[in-house]
Parts: sequence; C-alpha cells; structure tokens
Amino acid sequence: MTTTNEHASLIRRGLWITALALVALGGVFAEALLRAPVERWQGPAQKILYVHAPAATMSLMAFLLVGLASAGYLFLKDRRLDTFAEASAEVGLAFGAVMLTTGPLWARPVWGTWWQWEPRLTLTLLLVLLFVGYRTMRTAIDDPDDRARFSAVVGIMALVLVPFVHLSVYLFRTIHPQPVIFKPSAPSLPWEMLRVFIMSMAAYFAVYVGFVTTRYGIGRRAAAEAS
Amino acid sequence: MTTLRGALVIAAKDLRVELASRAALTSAVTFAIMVLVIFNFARDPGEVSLAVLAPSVLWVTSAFAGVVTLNRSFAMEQEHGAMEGLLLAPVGRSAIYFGKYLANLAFVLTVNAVLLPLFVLFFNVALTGSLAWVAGLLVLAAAGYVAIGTVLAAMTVRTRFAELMLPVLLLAFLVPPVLVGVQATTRLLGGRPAGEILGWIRFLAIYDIVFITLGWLLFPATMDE
Amino acid sequence: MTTLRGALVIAAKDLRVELASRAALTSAVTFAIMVLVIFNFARDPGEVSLAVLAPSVLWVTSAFAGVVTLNRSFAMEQEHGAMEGLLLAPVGRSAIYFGKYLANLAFVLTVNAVLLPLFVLFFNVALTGSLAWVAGLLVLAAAGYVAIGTVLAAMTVRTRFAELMLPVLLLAFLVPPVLVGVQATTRLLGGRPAGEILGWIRFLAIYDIVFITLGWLLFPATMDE
Amino acid sequence: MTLSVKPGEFHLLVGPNGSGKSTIARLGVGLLRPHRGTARVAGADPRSSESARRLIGYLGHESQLYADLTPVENLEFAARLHGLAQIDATVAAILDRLEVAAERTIAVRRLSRGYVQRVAICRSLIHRPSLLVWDEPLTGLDQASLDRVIGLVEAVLAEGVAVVLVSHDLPELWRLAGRVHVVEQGTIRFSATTATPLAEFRRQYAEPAR
Amino acid sequence: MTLSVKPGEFHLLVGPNGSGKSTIARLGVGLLRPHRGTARVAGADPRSSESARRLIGYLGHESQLYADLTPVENLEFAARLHGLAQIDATVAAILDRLEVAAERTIAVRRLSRGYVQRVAICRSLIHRPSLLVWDEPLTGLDQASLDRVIGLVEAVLAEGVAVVLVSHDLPELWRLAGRVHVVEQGTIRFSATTATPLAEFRRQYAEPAR
Ligand code: HEM
Ligand SMILES: Nc1ncnc2c1ncn2[C@@H]1O[C@H](COP(=O)(O)OP(=O)(O)OP(=O)(O)O)[C@@H](O)[C@H]1O
Ligand SMILES: Nc1ncnc2c1ncn2[C@@H]1O[C@H](COP(=O)(O)OP(=O)(O)OP(=O)(O)O)[C@@H](O)[C@H]1O
Ligand SMILES: [Mg+2]
Ligand SMILES: [Mg+2]
Repeated sequence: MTTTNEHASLIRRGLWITALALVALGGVFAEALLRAPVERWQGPAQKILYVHAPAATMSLMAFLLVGLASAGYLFLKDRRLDTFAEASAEVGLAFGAVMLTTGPLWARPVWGTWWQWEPRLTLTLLLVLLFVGYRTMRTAIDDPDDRARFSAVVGIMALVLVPFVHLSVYLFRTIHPQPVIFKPSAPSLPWEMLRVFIMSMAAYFAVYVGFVTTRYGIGRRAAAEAS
Repeated sequence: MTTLRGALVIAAKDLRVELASRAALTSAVTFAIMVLVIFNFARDPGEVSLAVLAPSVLWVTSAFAGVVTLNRSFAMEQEHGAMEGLLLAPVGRSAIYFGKYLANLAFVLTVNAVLLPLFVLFFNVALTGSLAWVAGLLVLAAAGYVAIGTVLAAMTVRTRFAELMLPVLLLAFLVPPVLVGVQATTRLLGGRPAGEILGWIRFLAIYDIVFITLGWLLFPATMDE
Repeated sequence: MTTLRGALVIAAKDLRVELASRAALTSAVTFAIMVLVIFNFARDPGEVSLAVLAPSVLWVTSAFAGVVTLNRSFAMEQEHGAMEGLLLAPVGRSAIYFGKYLANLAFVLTVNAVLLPLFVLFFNVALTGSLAWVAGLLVLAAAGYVAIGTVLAAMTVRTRFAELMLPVLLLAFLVPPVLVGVQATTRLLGGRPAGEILGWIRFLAIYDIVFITLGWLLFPATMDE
Repeated sequence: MTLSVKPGEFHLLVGPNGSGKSTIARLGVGLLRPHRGTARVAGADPRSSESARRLIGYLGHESQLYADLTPVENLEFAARLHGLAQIDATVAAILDRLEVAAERTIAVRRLSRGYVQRVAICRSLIHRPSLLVWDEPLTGLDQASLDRVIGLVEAVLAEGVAVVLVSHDLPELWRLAGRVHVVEQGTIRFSATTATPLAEFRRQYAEPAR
Repeated sequence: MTLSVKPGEFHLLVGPNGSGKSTIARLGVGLLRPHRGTARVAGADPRSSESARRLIGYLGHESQLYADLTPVENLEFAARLHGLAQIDATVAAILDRLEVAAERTIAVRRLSRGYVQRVAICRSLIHRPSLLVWDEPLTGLDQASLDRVIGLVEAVLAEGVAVVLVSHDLPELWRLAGRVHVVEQGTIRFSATTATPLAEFRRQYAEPAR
C-alpha cells in the first residue's frame, strides 16, 4: 500500500520534472527564435513548427497510452492503470489544445484559411472531442469503480475507432479531392531545423512525463483520501 | 415574494444543479461541435461547397443544442418529485416559468457563445462586423424558442419518452426562426449591409414577444394536475 | 438458459414496454419527419438544390433518430432499479447485451423503414432498384452503431445528464458509417451501378463485425458494480 | 367526505393499501384538483392563494429533493423559495434537530434511505408551516430518529401547528393525542380518538382485505 | 465481518441509518463487489455463477418493476428470465398469495405505494429462491399485508429457505425465530436471538445516535 508520503513525493518529483522540462522548453524556443534559420517560403511563421508538431505528436501519444492503459485496466483491475489513463487523457487534452490553437494560427498565413477538412486534421479533432467526452463522463460518475470501468470501455473503443475514422475520411477525400489540398507531411528538414525540432520534441516529451507524473500522484492521493 | 425574486431564486438553483457537475455545459458544447463535424462530412464535397452550407449548419446546430438541453431542465424537477415542492411554494406559477426560462436561456446562450467562434474557425468565416449581427440574431431567436421550449418541456417531461416528445413538438416552432436566421445569415456573410435584414430582425422580435407572453399565459396550465 | 433465449426474453420485454405506450415509436418517427422538414428549410433555396442535399439529410436524420432512441433503452432499466433484477437473473451478461442490442436494432430499423419512403416522397427520388441498396446500407450502418450505442448507453444512463452524454460519446463513432453512407448513397442515386459501392459495403461490414464483437467483450464491464 | 383540521390538532389517516389516503392528502394541500368540493387552508384555496400555500408543509411519497445537491443546498433553496431570513442559521438548526451531521454536505444521491427521509422531513418543516401534511413520514427511519420525529410532532402540536399524518405504524403513533380516521374506498368510513386503546380500536375496526 | 446463513435460518439485520445494512445486503447477493473478502451462495460467487444467482431472491429499496407494464406482465417477464415453466399459473398463484387482485392488470405506474411493494415482493419470490434477501420489505404495507408477508416468511422458512431481512420494524418481526445482528459503521457489532425479549434486547443494545 502506498502511503500519503509516497504520493507527496511522487507529486514533488513530477513538479520538479515539469519545472526542468519547462526550462528546457524555454531554451528550445529561444533557440528556435534566435538561431534556427528562417524558412524561405513561409517566413517566420514556420517557427510555429517547433511548438505545434511536438504538441500534436505528444497529444496523440497520450491518447494512445490511454487506450492501452484502459485495456490493461480491464484485465488487471489495477486502479493505478486507471489513474494513469486519467492523467494521460488530461495531459493529452492540454497538448491537444496547444495543437488546435497553434495549427490554425499557422494555417492562416500559409493556407489562407483557419481550417481544412483534411483527413489528419479531422481525425485529431474527433479524437480530441471524444476525449473531452471521456473527461466529462469521468466527472459525472461518483463511484470510483464505475468510473474506472466505464472510462476504460470508452478508452478502448476510441482506440479501435481510430483506423475506421482514418480510412473513411481518406476514402471521402481521395475520391473527390479538394481544390487546394495541403498535406502537412514532414518535409525533409535541413539539419539546423531538424536539430531544433528534435530538441523541442525531447523537451515536450519531458513536459509530458512531468505533467503525467504530477497528475498521477494527485490522482493517487485523491483515491487514497476517498477510500 | 415578487415574481422576479422567485424567478431568480429558481434560476439560481438550476444553475447550481448544473454546476454541481459541470458536465452539462461541456456536454452541450461538445455535442454542438460534433454536430458541426457530422454535418460537414455528411455532404458530398464535389457538389456542395462549405461556404454555402455554413449558415444552415450554424442554425441547425444551435437549435439542436437548444433542444437537447431543455429536457434536462424539467427532468431535474421530476426525478424525486421536486416539482411538488415548487408548486406548493408561495410563489406564483409565473415565477416558476420565468425562473426556468432564465436558466434555460442562460444555458443555451452560453452554448451559443462557444459555438460561434468555433463556427468561424471551422467554416473559415471572415471576421467582420456582420458577425456581431449574426450573434444578435442567434440571441434573438433563442429568446423565442427557449420560451416555447420551456412550456413544452414542462408538459412533455410528464409523458414517458420525454427526450423524444420535446423535439417533436418544438421542431415545428423552430422552423420560423431557423428559416429566418439562415436567410439573414446568408446575406450577412455574403457581405450585404445589415440594413437588408431589418425586416427579419423585426420578425424575430415579434416572434419573441408573442411566444414569451404566450408561454407566460399558458405555463400555469402545464403545471396543474 | 442459453444466451440466445435470455436475449430473446429481454428483447421481447423491451418491445412490450414500447407497445405498452406506443409513444416511443410514434415520437421517433415524428422526430425524423421534423428533422427532414427542418433541413429542407434550413437552406437557402437559391444556393443549394434539394437533390444535392438529399443523401446528407437521409443519413443525418437516420443517425439522429437512432441516437435519440438509444437512451430510452437503459433509462427504462434504471427508473426503478430493474437493472438489478437483470443482473441477478440467471442469465449471462451477454444475454443482456444481445437482448438490448436486438431490441434497439429492431427499433431503429422500424424508424428507418418509415423514414425511407418519406424521404423518397419529400426529395422526389426516383423509385429504382438502387433504393433497395440504400435500404441495405442503412441496415448495415445501423447494425454497427447500435452495437456501440448499446454499450455506451448502458454506461451513460448511470451518469448525470445521460441525455447529453450519450450523443457526445456516440457522435464520433457515427462519423465513419455516415460518411460512407452518404458517399455510397450519392453514387446510387446518381445512377451509378451497385458494383461501385462494394468497397464501402465491405467497410461497413467490417465495422459491424468489429464493433458488435467489441461490444460483446466490453459490455460486462459496463454492468458490474 | 369532510375533514376539518384546527390549529394544534392531530389527525391520523389509516386504512388498507389503495384506499385513497395519499389521494386525500394531495387533495388537501392542492396538488390534485377535486372533482367535487373544495380544499381550504385558512379559508383560501391553496391552488390559487400563495399565502395559503405558505402555511402548508407537505411530505409525500417522494423526497422533493435534488439528488445532485447536498442537504444544505437543498434546504437553502427551500428557504429562499419561502423568502426566509437568516438562511444559514435556519438550515443548520433544522438539520441539527434531525441529527443530520456529516451527511449534510454529501450529495443526496449518495445518502442512505433513512438520511434521505430525514432531509425530506427537514424540507417540509423549514418554513415553520402551520399545517403539516405528512404521508408515511416514518419510512426508513431508525428507532432513534423515529422517536425524535414523534417528539418533534408533539412539540409543533404544542405550538399550535395542525398535523395530518398518513401511516401504517399505529403503535408508534398511538402515543400522540388526536383523532384517527379510517379511509376506505376513497372516503372516511370511521373515526375514533387515540384515547381508545389500540387493541380496542383494532377490534372495533377489523381492517377488511378491501 | 462474517455472516453465514444456513437453509431454514432467519437473520435480521438492524442498526441506525447509514450504518451499512443495505450495503451488506447488496454485497451478499453480488450487486456490489467487495473490496476484501468474498460473498458465496451455495459455494459459488453470485457475481460469476448463474446457478448461484438462480438461488437468490433479492428485494432492495427499489421495486425492480417496469412502471409501464402491469404486475402480470412484470412477473411474466421475471418468470421467463428465470426459465420457469407454467408461467401463467405461477404468476397467478403468487399474486393471489399477496392479494393483488383487480390491480394486477393496471400499469404499475398507477398503483398505490403499498401495491407496488406487494408486487415487488412477488417478483423476488417468483422463482422459488432458496435464499431471500429483503431490504425493508414491509415499507408501505398495510396491517393485513404485513401479517400476510410475515406468515409467508414463516412458511418459506419451514420449507428450508434461508431468509436475511433488513428492517427497522422490530416488534413486527420479533415473532419470527432467528438471529438478530446489529450493524454499526459497516460491520456487525453485536448478535442475539429473537428468543431474547425485545425490551431486553433493546436494553442490552442501546442504539447509539451513530
Ligand atoms: C489546423 C490545425 C492543425 C492540426 C489539428 C494539426 C494536427 C497535427 C497533428 C495531429 C500532427 C502530428 C501528426 C503525427 O505525429 O503523425 C501534426 C504534425 C505536423 N503539422 Fe500540423 N496540424 C494543423 C495545422 C498545421 C499547419 C497549418 C501546418 C503547416 C503548414 C502543419 C504542419 C505540421 C508539421 C510539419 C507536422 C510535423 C511533421 C509530421 O509529423 O508529419 N500543421 N499536426
Ligand atoms: N397516478 C395515478 N393514476 C391513476 N390512479 C392512481 C394513481 N395513483 C393512485 N391511483 C389509484 O388511486 C387509488 C388510491 O390510491 P392512493 O395512493 O391514494 O392509496 P393509499 O391509500 O395512499 O395506498 P397506500 O397505503 O398503498 O399508499 C388506488 O386505487 C390507486 O390505484
Ligand atoms: N451510492 C452510494 N455512493 C456512495 N456512498 C453511499 C452510497 N449509498 C450509500 N452510501 C454510504 O454508505 C453508507 C452505508 O449506507 P447504507 O445504505 O448501507 O446504510 P443503511 O444501513 O442501509 O441505512 P438506512 O437504514 O438509512 O437504509 C452510508 O454512509 C452512505 O452514505
Ligand atoms: Mg399512499
Ligand atoms: Mg438501507
């Protein structure tokens, strides 16, 4: 049995990781603004890449982990997996929010529009909404056992849904292509950009670990207090 | 106690029940976005362009979100007979009506306040002054159909299958404001001057006055057993 | 008792509860008609022609009528703790799942069976053999999303604000079948041969198999307290 | 059928299931509209008079509580609805009286049956009504709360409140002094006082199987 | 805490509100999952064993009835769900036993409280369970039905059915021979038998205010 002390130290550790990661991220952003080269066609707007792409990737990774932890919970019935899923979903939503604000901010200057109904964007939007639903449902259930099982069911179903949405949206678009279709697949970045990009990705990952550790510790403590 | 005070007490309680979980508002907003997405995809992109569809989607989504939230309002009174407590309280039936009306309107307007920016985002609408007019139209329309919805929800919640009955009855009343809203929004987003839609605004204002008054007159009849 | 027998007993009871009031079916059908009408009006007739919108309207209406009726299914079990009786009965959880699934599917398909002729009437669709294919697509799509809806409704009915929570979670799952359905229907009504939509039919069939199975696997987790 | 209730009087409605006791109670407070005849509270019809409704404290088969709110929030709402002053103190006092302690800040949905009933009783009392109409108020109460509630009824009777009670728990209520009315097939068939020993009353009125 | 119940035994759970009686009953029949320990019926966990569930007749605070169906339809469904034969006769017999006559073809929604309770009792008995777990089953019953239900409990006990009952109505139930368990703060604090005179039992165990 974990004691209150261990929860406190878990939270403390999470906060430390977060603090260090945020400092690192600040450094990366400074590096991106000051040192990374300005892209020829897009101009300074391209610098959003370092904020946007890692956030998007972390968000999707977080949701993927929710699905896996959910499946694990239903088999093992270990409440820690549920607490982790909860933490990862929330952090995923936070990164998702960054993605959904920086994406349009970037799209406006380069695509001339805030939004494109394009497969990947649609898929991410649906996923973020589904996880908003996931979180909302969690807040609407009092019993911790019910909450854990119900959210695990939704987490797993979301995981299974992803390929279907992807496929259907793709079918939809490739048959009747949009006049302007822009696929934000990674261009082969020059090394200077790639270096900053990888640093940014690493810093973001550290932020994810810090957030999730903190949130997980808080969740464990709340569960211990409730019982 | 005055009708106004009674109404405010009841509306405050409704909002408190909402806040007790906060789930209702998030759900309503997510629901609205989902509807936006579904509509967008339920069209053949080669045939129907996004801009042409935008006003319809905005209005249908707004109306749906309204309908979905109205049931809740009286279901909460019905669950453990709380309505008996309201009926026996020393406030008039009109205090109950206006209390419920205010809480429902606040709720629907909050959902719309979140919906409009998202609509601008997803449908790539230009940020011009006409958006303020669109917002005004949404408020004006909501003021009317929430009044009707409040009366209808009070009746239908007593029938079984309330979730089904309410939209059935309400949708007929939604047709005029939605129709007018779509037409006016199409003009506004098409860059026409606001003066062109004054006739429609007058229409909505009359609709509001008529149905708020009618609701106030008819509501007592829905309460008596 | 075998799972199948248990499922049939439960489904029969659900239909009996429907029949006891008959309100549910009438309301669902009226609801569908009203949605048809609203869509019809919520467009600018100068800009969007009716025929182009037809497939979207058919599918969105069908899906919404489905969502609206699913809540009912578990609300009936919740009202006076009847779910406890089911849980304590000597039938497996899968009997409850398939019983509920069958009743819900029967219900949604009945609504669709009424909807399709009305759609033909309102949208002035030619009566050709491709309509049979459209009907088949509706059945195939419903088979999948009703399975998901059955699992989700079993959970959301136990949360506060069930009427809102179910659509919020279900709508994301409606996107693939509705999308595919609209595309295929557009082709079919456009007079293209049925062979062209075989890929989409396969997609829907896989969707059904995956989610019916997943529902069956996950449903017990929604029941255990 | 006539049932007239004066300040400080205690009336007990008893009778077999389905005989119409709850219906009479609901007619009396104005929740149902009588086919013939009238209901009057302090000379006014509670269906139309707000001041008549202010005098009534009604508790039926349902709790009238919002399951998502706590007991305190529920009672605060009831107090505001009745336009009371000093809401916090009033709510705390009535909850103390029914011994609802730690439970007062837990959502009603999560309370045990007996506690829900206690809070429902508080709700019907919060505005200090002059006429209490309680339909099976002892449901789900433990022995201690039951004694407390009966003590409370005695106290309000002494203050001049009129009390009409529907119940099947005759032995518990027989210690209150008042009139007993046997309801059968929608009307009062027989009346007595609780001065009659209970055994004697039961002999006089052999409850038929309806 | 351990509570073991043998065929033909009668166990009465009593205790203050919120002490955990309903929770224990729901754990016992498998409606709740125990954090520690296990519930066993005829050696099997009712949560996983269909044959164990077949042996249980549970009646909780809710009626488990469909309000839109009539008593007959509700009981027919319960009978089918348990795979019984001769459904019509079985349903008619149990309704006769609880004296539900004209009311049997009226939608449950329109029945009075006492009749709903009677039908709920029928529902828990229809499959002739070997273990009855009833939570406050006497709620809302009139004197005649109460006697009938207690007679019925005596009869099934004699047939070897085990009965666990939660109730606050000690005087009524004291005539049944069996064990009484006082539940406090989620566990059994004290046990006695109904051979102890009720007054003596109450003296021994002065119900605290929790
Ligand atoms: C409008 C909203 C947008 C959303 C929701 C969005 C979403 C995403 C997502 C989910 C990813 C991660 C993909 C993966 O890891 O597989 C991503 C990556 C990326 N996005 Fe966006 N994006 C948006 C706008 C844009 C715009 C306007 C651009 C540039 C013109 C852009 C460029 C990129 C690039 C370069 C990557 C990283 C490379 C890659 O992983 O493919 N995005 N975005
Ligand atoms: N909502 C209703 N609709 C139609 N009939 C009803 C309704 N409620 C009660 N009744 C009928 O009215 C009659 C009297 O019911 P009432 O509830 O007043 O009985 P009661 O004396 O309170 O019985 P109990 O002791 O069981 O509570 C019964 O025959 C009942 O079936
Ligand atoms: N759904 C629930 N969620 C959380 N806590 C609950 C829930 N139901 C009951 N409890 C809590 O569990 C404890 C025991 O409740 P329980 O219903 O078992 O009491 P009880 O002995 O049956 O009381 P009563 O005599 O009032 O019926 C109480 O503190 C109660 O608040
Ligand atoms: Mg009654
Ligand atoms: Mg209890």
